[in-house]
Amino acid sequence: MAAHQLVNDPQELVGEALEGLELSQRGRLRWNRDPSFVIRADDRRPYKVGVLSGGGSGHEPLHTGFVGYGMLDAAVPGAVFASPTAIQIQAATEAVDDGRGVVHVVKNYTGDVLNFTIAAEISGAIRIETVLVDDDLATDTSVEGGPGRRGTAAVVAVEKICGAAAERGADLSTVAALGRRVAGNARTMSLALRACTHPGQSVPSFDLEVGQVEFGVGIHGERGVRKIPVAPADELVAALTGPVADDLGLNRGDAVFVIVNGLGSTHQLELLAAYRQVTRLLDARGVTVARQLVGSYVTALDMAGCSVTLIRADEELVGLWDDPVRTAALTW
Amino acid sequence: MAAHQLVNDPQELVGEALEGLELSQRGRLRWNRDPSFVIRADDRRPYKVGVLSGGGSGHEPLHTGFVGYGMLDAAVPGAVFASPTAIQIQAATEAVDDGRGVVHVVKNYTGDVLNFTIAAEISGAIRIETVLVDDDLATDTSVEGGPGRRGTAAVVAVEKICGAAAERGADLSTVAALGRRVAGNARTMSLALRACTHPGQSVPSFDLEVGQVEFGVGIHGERGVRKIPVAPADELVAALTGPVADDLGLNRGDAVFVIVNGLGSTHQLELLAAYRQVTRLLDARGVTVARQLVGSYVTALDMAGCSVTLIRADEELVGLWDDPVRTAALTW
Amino acid sequence: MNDLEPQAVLSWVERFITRIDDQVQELTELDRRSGDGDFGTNMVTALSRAKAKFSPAPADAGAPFSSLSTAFLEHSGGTSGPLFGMWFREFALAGEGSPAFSTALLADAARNGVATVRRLGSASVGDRTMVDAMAPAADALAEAVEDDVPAARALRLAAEAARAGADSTSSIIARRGRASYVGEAALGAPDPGAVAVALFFESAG
Amino acid sequence: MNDLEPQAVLSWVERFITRIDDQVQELTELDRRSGDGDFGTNMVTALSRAKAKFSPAPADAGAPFSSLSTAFLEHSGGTSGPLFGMWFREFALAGEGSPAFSTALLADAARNGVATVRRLGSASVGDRTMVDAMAPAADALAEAVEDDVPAARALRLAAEAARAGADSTSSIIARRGRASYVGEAALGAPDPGAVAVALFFESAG
Ligand SMILES: Nc1ncnc2c1ncn2[C@@H]1O[C@H](COP(=O)(O)OP(=O)(O)O)[C@@H](O)[C@H]1O
Ligand SMILES: Nc1ncnc2c1ncn2[C@@H]1O[C@H](COP(=O)(O)OP(=O)(O)O)[C@@H](O)[C@H]1O
Ligand SMILES: [Mg+2]
Ligand SMILES: [Mg+2]
Ligand SMILES: [Mg+2]
Ligand SMILES: [Mg+2]
Repeated sequence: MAAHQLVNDPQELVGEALEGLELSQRGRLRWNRDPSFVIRADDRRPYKVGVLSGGGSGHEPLHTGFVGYGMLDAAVPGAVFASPTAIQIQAATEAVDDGRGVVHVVKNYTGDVLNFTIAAEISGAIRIETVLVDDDLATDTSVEGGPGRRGTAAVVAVEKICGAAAERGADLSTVAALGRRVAGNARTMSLALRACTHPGQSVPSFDLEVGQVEFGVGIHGERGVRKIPVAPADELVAALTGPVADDLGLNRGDAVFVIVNGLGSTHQLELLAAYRQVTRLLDARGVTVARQLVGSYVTALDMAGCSVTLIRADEELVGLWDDPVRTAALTW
Repeated sequence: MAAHQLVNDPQELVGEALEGLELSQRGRLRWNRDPSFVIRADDRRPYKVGVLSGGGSGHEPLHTGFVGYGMLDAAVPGAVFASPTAIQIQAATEAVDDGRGVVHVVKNYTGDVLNFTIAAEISGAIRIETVLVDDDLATDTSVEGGPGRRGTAAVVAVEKICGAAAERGADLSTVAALGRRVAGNARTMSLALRACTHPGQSVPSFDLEVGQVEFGVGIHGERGVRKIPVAPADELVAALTGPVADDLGLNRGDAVFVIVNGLGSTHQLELLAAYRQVTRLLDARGVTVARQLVGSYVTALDMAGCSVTLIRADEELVGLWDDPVRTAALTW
Repeated sequence: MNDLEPQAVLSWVERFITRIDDQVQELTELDRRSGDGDFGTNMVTALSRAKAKFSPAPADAGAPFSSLSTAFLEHSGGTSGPLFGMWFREFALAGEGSPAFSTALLADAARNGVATVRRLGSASVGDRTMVDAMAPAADALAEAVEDDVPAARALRLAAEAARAGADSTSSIIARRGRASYVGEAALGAPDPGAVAVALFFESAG
Repeated sequence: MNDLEPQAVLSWVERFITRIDDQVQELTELDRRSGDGDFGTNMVTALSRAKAKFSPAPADAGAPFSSLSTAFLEHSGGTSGPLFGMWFREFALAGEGSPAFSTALLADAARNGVATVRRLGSASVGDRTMVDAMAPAADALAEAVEDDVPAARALRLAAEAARAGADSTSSIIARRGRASYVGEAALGAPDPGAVAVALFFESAG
């Protein structure tokens, strides 16, 4: 039996959680069992562009927790850390299409890209635009023909902005263009203080020696790009924020959205203290915070650690960010 | 340096987090630094009953995350797992009093009770009603003159209901009576799958052998009432839910509020799957779920584990539950 | 006229499933050498689902492939699942509405199939993937159309070409897929995806 | 007339702070035997804050106690902090607006003080707490009022009573506070809170 986990058969965990989600969001969400996807059950404005996302499970509240008014119309969950299938995505796409087309928000992973691409191809008459989210600076290796940067926490902002635009009645290409603007102006860097443990396993996905931090991790329990010594939080947060701000080429007077994201078991106290440090670092660069999210939005099971995401903000995007949203995990 | 933690000086963690909270909730919350309390900075309806709570830190989002429209007017944070001082509570009480009096929502711990009592005594002319929350069935030892049951996750419901009633304009004794009705009809049972680690420490607050679950824990990293063998989640959830339902004397046709609460690092997938099992167990008893919360609302730092809270619901309480709320951690 | 009628197509696909079932260990072992060892399971899971979907009296020549395609797309275990799903989809589309597969229809299917897989996987011949068996098989079928070879014999030529292509992967250092992580360590054994493609064509007759 | 004027009260309180500072190790050790070992630190932290608050020219006899009370209530480390805060608050209230502490005012303060602590802590005499020193001191002061004893001498009588009460806790098995968890293990050493109360009265002269 697995350590420190509340699981039955690990294979059943995702299905049981989706059942629990539906039960806990009665009247707001519906779980389509086969093929599996989660879809809005509220009074959805008719004839709007559909906004759909999905990916492996284990990142909750992403994506299912963001289904609702002003954000996603449906989310397609795969098994833990595994892409959903093309048939799931196709079925969800059909379910949310009103004839104005559907935006696919896809985190850049080979499996996700493959299955979303196939789903788009086999969805025939439905007009689909894909927004690829690839914010993870740790994977910015510029290898010719390589898989490119991974998609991580910035996906929340992409979903929020696309959802708001679709809710306002924007057309397919406008919604997609806004999503791409967010994704293209987003960079993230993450670190792990303890690896995650897969459901049913009793040991973490990797070992970290005492006094070591895994720098540049993704959200699937894989190792990062290098180990660095444990340091006071403010130093670690600076090590995340600096490269992100540099890569975006932020200048005095620029404004950003900030996401300080917990990877699973890092406490809200720590995330809030980390956010304070991010604001100080940005202050020192003359960069202002337009809006922010501080919490565990894109998790890697129970990994301890956090990520810092910066996204170049402009007036239009801030307006869309401020539009109302009503989902299980994000409401204003 | 502490393992898997993002901390600077552990003594500074709470203050840094409060600074981060204020920064991340600009225009909604204000952190009064000395004496320390967090207070609504939005346009608060004048001449309403004040609703105030507080307690040790390390339980976030409780209580600071529940300050805002429809819930708390202010929250008073102590050091990690330590009561706030009477002076802090008195200052916050004065800050939220409009002349219609203030309800103190107090979790039943010796230090909290002592300091809230003293604060009430030294607050002179302000009318104060105290609602004691003592839902933890694990401590229901009926020892004559003992400290009584601990207060745990039910406090969220008490704060929500009192906040809604106060927002509606109810008077002091009505708001307090509603809070007492919720608290009196609430029971909770909790289990830990891994102990929590105090800020700056490198080892958990207690050891759990592989294959053991600590049953009947509180929210301060203390051991529970007994160890039980690890079992499939559905069995563990049944072991929590059964005694709670029995103690409340729930009968066929009764309705309850359900809170499935994560203690820190238990993943939302697990909590949702646990909630599904709670609904099954209640179904089998003919008890209906009126409303529910599934998430990490009252944490014990990074403890792995969860609690199940049931609260007898009635039409009036459901109406108040449904009233709008806008706080950092709860919004609808 | 010895074009493949729906019933014959169904038998072909059923023989393919049996061959894969028989060789699941070997395929898994191949993926263990060059990948993560789940190829055999991924195949068998999809194929067992396909079996449940077959109509005993297929409506057209493409119908059995349609069930096969959907089963792979529904399962999607690993990279091979969606790629095989889209490959077989081209066979389903080629046979859609037709009473039988001619050599020309088979050549269309194989050409479109390998094009789709190459596009989706961004893999070329020589990258040590299933494409290394799919491409020569498609070429063989295209030649068979030129030479007016009947369908059954054309498929035997395709099988020989696919097998040769699969064998050739034993001496390729991978540039795509998981095998690219292990480099030279995979040398000496063929790519499991390519072997599965050879088994598919070999099951035709 | 040898009532205690504000300056004398301030000196008393300052001597008390010095005594506690000197004995922090012993008090900590006592709390280690029967509690969690933080009593000494809790006291010193509150008292060092009090020092910063003292006005060199207190406005009335109660003023130094008011600073003391606020320091304890602001700090609240552990159970003793708020209880001492409320105890000293009664001394502050008794002396409020008065030019000096008479025996009667001291007796009022001590009576109200112990009543407040008993109410807040739900502790009775014999429970092995600070109350075991506070109560006999209050009784001694009440008797001193009856006997028309002047303030300075009344405080010496109170100190003797408090010390005797503190000593008596050595043979009590605790029923309140953390010491109740350790039971007999604490026997043979006095309760640190009670000792601090004795030190307070002993610092008067
Ligand atoms: N980019 C690609 N294009 C075409 N085929 C590929 C590609 N990557 C892998 N493959 C094929 O997939 C096979 C492995 O499939 P499988 O084990 O199911 O996937 P995974 O590598 O995700 O575990 C390989 O043997 C190879 O033939
Ligand atoms: N219920 C009570 N009523 C009165 N005094 C108490 C009570 N509980 C504890 N005390 C006093 O508090 C002292 C311990 O104080 P301290 O070490 O600061 O608190 P804690 O036990 O919370 O660590 C004890 O020596 C005792 O005199
Ligand atoms: Mg594989
Ligand atoms: Mg695989
Ligand atoms: Mg102590
Ligand atoms: Mg203590």
